[in-house]
Amino acid sequence: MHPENQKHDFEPKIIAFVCTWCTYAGADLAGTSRMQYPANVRVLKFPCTGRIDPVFILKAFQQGADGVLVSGCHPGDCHYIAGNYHARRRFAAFRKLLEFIGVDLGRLAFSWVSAAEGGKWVEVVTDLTEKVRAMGPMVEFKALALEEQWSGAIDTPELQEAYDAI
Amino acid sequence: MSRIGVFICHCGENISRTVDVERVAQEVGRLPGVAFSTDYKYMCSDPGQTLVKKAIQEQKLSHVVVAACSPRMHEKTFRKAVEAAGLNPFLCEMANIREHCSWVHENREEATVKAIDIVGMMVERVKKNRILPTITVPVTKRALVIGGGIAGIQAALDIADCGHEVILVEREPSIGGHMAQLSETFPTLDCSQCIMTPKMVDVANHPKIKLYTYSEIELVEGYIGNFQVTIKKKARSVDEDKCTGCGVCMTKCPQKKIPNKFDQNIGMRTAIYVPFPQAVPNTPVIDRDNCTWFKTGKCGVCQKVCGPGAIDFEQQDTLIVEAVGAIVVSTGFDLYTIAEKPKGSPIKGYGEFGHGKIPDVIDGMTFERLASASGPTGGKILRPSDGKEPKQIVFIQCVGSRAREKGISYCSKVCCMYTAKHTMLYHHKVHDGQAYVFFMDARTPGKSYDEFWRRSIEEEEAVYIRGMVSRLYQKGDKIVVMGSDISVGVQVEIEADMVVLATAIQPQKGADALAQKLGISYDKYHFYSEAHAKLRPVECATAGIYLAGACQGPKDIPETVSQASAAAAKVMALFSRNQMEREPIVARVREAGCVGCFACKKVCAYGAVEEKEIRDRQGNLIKVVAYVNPGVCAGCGTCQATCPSKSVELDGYTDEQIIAMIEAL
Amino acid sequence: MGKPLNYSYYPGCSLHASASEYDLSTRELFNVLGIGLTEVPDWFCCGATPAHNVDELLSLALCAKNLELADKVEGDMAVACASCFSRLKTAQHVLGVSDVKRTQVEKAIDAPVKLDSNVKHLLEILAKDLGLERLAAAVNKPLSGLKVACYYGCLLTRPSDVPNLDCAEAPTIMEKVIEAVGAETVAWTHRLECCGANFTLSRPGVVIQLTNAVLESAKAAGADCIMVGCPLCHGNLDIRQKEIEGVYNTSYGLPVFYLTQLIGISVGLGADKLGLDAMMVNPMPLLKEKGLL
Amino acid sequence: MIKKKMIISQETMDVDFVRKVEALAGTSVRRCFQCGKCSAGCPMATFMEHPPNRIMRLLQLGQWQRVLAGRSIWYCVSCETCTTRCPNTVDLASIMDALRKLSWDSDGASKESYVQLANKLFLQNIRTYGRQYEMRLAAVFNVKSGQFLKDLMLGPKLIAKGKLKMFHSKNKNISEIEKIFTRIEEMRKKGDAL
Repeated sequence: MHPENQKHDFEPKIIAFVCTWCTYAGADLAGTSRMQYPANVRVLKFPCTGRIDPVFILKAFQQGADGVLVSGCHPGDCHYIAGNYHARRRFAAFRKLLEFIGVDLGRLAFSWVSAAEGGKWVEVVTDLTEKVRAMGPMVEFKALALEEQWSGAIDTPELQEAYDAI
Repeated sequence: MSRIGVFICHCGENISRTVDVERVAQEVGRLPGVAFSTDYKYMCSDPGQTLVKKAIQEQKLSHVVVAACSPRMHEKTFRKAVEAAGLNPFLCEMANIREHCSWVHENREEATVKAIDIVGMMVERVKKNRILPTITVPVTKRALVIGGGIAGIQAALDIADCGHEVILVEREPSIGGHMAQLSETFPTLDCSQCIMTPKMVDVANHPKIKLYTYSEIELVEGYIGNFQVTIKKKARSVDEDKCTGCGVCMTKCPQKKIPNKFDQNIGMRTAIYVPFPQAVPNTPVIDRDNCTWFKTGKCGVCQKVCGPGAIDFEQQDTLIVEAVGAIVVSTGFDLYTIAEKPKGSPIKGYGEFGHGKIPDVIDGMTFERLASASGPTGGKILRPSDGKEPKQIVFIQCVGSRAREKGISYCSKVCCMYTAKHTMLYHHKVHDGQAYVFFMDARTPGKSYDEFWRRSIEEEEAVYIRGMVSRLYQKGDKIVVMGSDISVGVQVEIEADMVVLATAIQPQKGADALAQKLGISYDKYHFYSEAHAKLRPVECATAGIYLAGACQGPKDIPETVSQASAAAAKVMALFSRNQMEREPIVARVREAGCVGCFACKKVCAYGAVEEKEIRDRQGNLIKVVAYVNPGVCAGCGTCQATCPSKSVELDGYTDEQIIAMIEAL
Repeated sequence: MGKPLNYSYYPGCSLHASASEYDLSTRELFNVLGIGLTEVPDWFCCGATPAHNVDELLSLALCAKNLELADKVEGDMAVACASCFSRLKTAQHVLGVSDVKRTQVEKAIDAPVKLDSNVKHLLEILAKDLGLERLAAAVNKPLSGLKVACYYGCLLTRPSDVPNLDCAEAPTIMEKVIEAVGAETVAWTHRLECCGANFTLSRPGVVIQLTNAVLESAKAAGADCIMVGCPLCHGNLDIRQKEIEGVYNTSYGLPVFYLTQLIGISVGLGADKLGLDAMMVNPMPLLKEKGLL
Repeated sequence: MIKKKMIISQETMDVDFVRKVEALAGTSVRRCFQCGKCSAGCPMATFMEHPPNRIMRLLQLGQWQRVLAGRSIWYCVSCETCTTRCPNTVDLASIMDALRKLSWDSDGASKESYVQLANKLFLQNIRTYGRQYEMRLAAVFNVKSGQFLKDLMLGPKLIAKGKLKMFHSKNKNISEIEKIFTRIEEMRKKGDAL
């Protein structure tokens, strides 16, 4: 059976941050080649992975994304010479941080997909979607957001004490 | 409050087949800020564009979102239309619901929901778009051509004939490229040298062409209209101004047994050499790896015999910077080799054909040198192993090409024709010999091409065998060819005297490294990518850089020449203007927030970030901040993601815009 | 000296019968070289060619079962027979790429499939794990003057991405190993051509024709003997040699050694420890002539 | 030999059969572009009525009856030369395995009998003994194939050399082999495996 036609209980929300020169073009190629992949992904286009601020990833998780994909040109192929190298370094550090705050790193994928790799785009998107589907919804940040709302008031003596001490 | 207009395209049925476009228009129409929303069969058509323009005027729209194909396809089209209606073009965005939605999903419900999301994202984004003024830059009317084969020569001559200066850079000591190596050319069998060398001389004599041979591109900076190119001129060890090209040095050089690459290593040359007699320039080069002087410090015969005193052992590599407005890349091809490949290379050699260790198994280019009147055998077909004339010769097509097992799946396009030519040349030269060709199918589209192939069979008596060869091995002084004839359905064995392999055409070695210097993209084989396969076949996606010849994909001579002239025409169109507009996607610094840490400067690959002093009225220095030169900035945005105080912003991709999109989900 | 080498040893069915000299010489040689071999307890037949020929699932299940059994013994898996080696490697390859087949096999053997163990042919152990230098150091009777035709046959190297022993079209591992113990090797055309393998039972006529071509090529190249790493190749080249000579009215007289027998001679093992008497083409005259026994 | 005309239509091209072959072999049939390199290097091609490339062609056309009726698939010796050299990375050796299996299942589709008999006996031996019992294999094969005198002279020599064992010891864990066989049979009965 075609994976598209299968019904699932949980449809994860996947956000993809891609560069315009390689991965966006690769995703276009998947389209012109009429390849098929799960409809869960929403693509945001950037000039270069170098432009992608880790804050965007946090923001995406906060907005209810269950998985985030960051994809750009292969190392050495950056349209802007070296943007993807800077991105790679930045995200290597960022992953550690995410791990530290307790986000399952399986929800965050990095890949290199060139303009010629429509098939790889399909593979990467399908893999991440299925992986995240198996992991279930992302609850960590949603809970945090909720907590954020009601903890606005200082309603315990301990908190008041801590607040005064600052 | 913004008044956004949303235009949903059916793209014939390409989108509407899987996406319920009417529902998308309805739902998006309800979003805050959307004043108008509609769908239409072909939004990019003239009536479609008119619809957009009319809506902008009648509905007093402030922003536009067109939901259709990829922005890579039609963003320019719609931004132009929006501009014509009086809006700033950067207030128009495209939502890609074709390549990223209707074409990749089958389920109508899912695709429609996704399309609504995509359009919704773009609606939120466009609200935050700002008016961006176009940036104009001056155009330097000089062109750089990289690679001096027939493609580069043609492009250089065309541009120069139009009155513009051209800088032609060639890696080898002479221009001419592979075409200079060929014996005769299909389908007319005219001699390659006879048609090639006059053009080479034209290049040398053209007042508008500056020729750098034995030189390579070191660095490319800048952008369309304003490139700075650093060229490394390798030490020739011969002063080009003094040398008269008399050639005495070469006759006296004691090192005479160096395999000549131009002759596919079957002919020999001296250590001081020109690759072939008709070389342009006719100035020799000293091959320092093989020269006795450079190896031992003794000899110097060439220096002693050189009348004008042109030999200069002390010469160094020099770097030259040239300013150009456009670049034509014409670096050509290289031949696949059946030899074992180094570990890590995706391309495998042919162990079943002996990994290049059977001496009389040669490639097509080597056969060209054997057949060439100016080649190492004077045009006689002789075996490299023992110099005997082969009486049974086997040609094998598609070696490397169309072999995904070896790492190459494309067709090399020219082999069918040149092998047919080889059988003819062989038949003309060895009257009592027999040529056999193992092939899968003959690909001969082109004017007079199929007739040429048929002639090789019907008149020149080549025996074509439909089927591939499994293995070649040496048995005595014969080469056993284990093949099959699939038309008959039997195995075929031929004891051949010589085997010629039509090996695949690949991009030049180092094509990827050059592409990285130029900032142009290439495919997995390292062929350079054109901006659009059909409509922009000679332009790179990087503005101001054009492609000609086999560096973009396998091509024969007529096609290469056509593309070279086309690339030249593109360059001339660019040079017809004094100023040109460029996309205003550049970074800007918010000076109030900048603390002058210059992290942005460190990550900028273009050197676009400068230091700017801010002084008070008395002239006292307040602080030093970053400044982005909009002429140099390429718009990658790495600086913005790096800036710790969020004081630099990339126009068109601001944090505000991105966050708006994420929040729309 | 590096760390001690220890392997789980999978001899395969032939080594317990028609190729018993291969088994004997392997154990003796490895003993001399200080390489530990522990036989996989209660190993089963790998299914060989007949199983995968008509029932891939059975073939994969048998191999998976053996891999599971071998897992209980410490060390990588040492395999002597080229056919067993090929089957085990193929099973690892197929079960690694196909989830469907892996699930089926797990049901069939009622156990999880273990794919991480290293399956190694004896050649690999000698050439890479022990290393040619250490092998050469163990030699006390170099095979000088002995011209060996190394016969790879089919299954040691093919297809390219499965056994990963050496290049499928231009392998050198056998030559390197036997040159390390002092022998000469000959360049010949049929070292990778098929001998007919298990058709020896069902279609001996085919085997005679194919094996003859192999023997003819080795002889033409001036070889004194042939070296193999596969009991099936050995069976066809050695046991059927006399018959082939009769059919083609010729004489080859080429002794066919297992690699462990030849290397065994070079480290000073005697004929009785190498099972030389089990060979159908008598190697004694050749070995005496070369001063090796 | 009379060759029947091939009537090609969606009905006569059995796509399901081809899909089954592809599933078993884990390789694509359509990928073959008929270069004939497999046939050129096949050691057994001269014994086959359809050379390997033609087997692929017939499969592409869904004409499995023509493939299975012949002896070609049973003359494949699994040397893997075709798979190794195929420019399109078609695993033809595995396709041959799949075809033999499907022929085997359809019971006697091919006229070839010796190879099938040898295979059958070989597998029976594994089921009974856990390991191969060469003496019994050869003897039973000769009896069943009616070639009582085949390799008659060879047998005693081999026994003398210790190459044929008269007796064979069973594995201690022999029940496990039987379980593997029955589990596979059950899976097939339930349709969980091809």
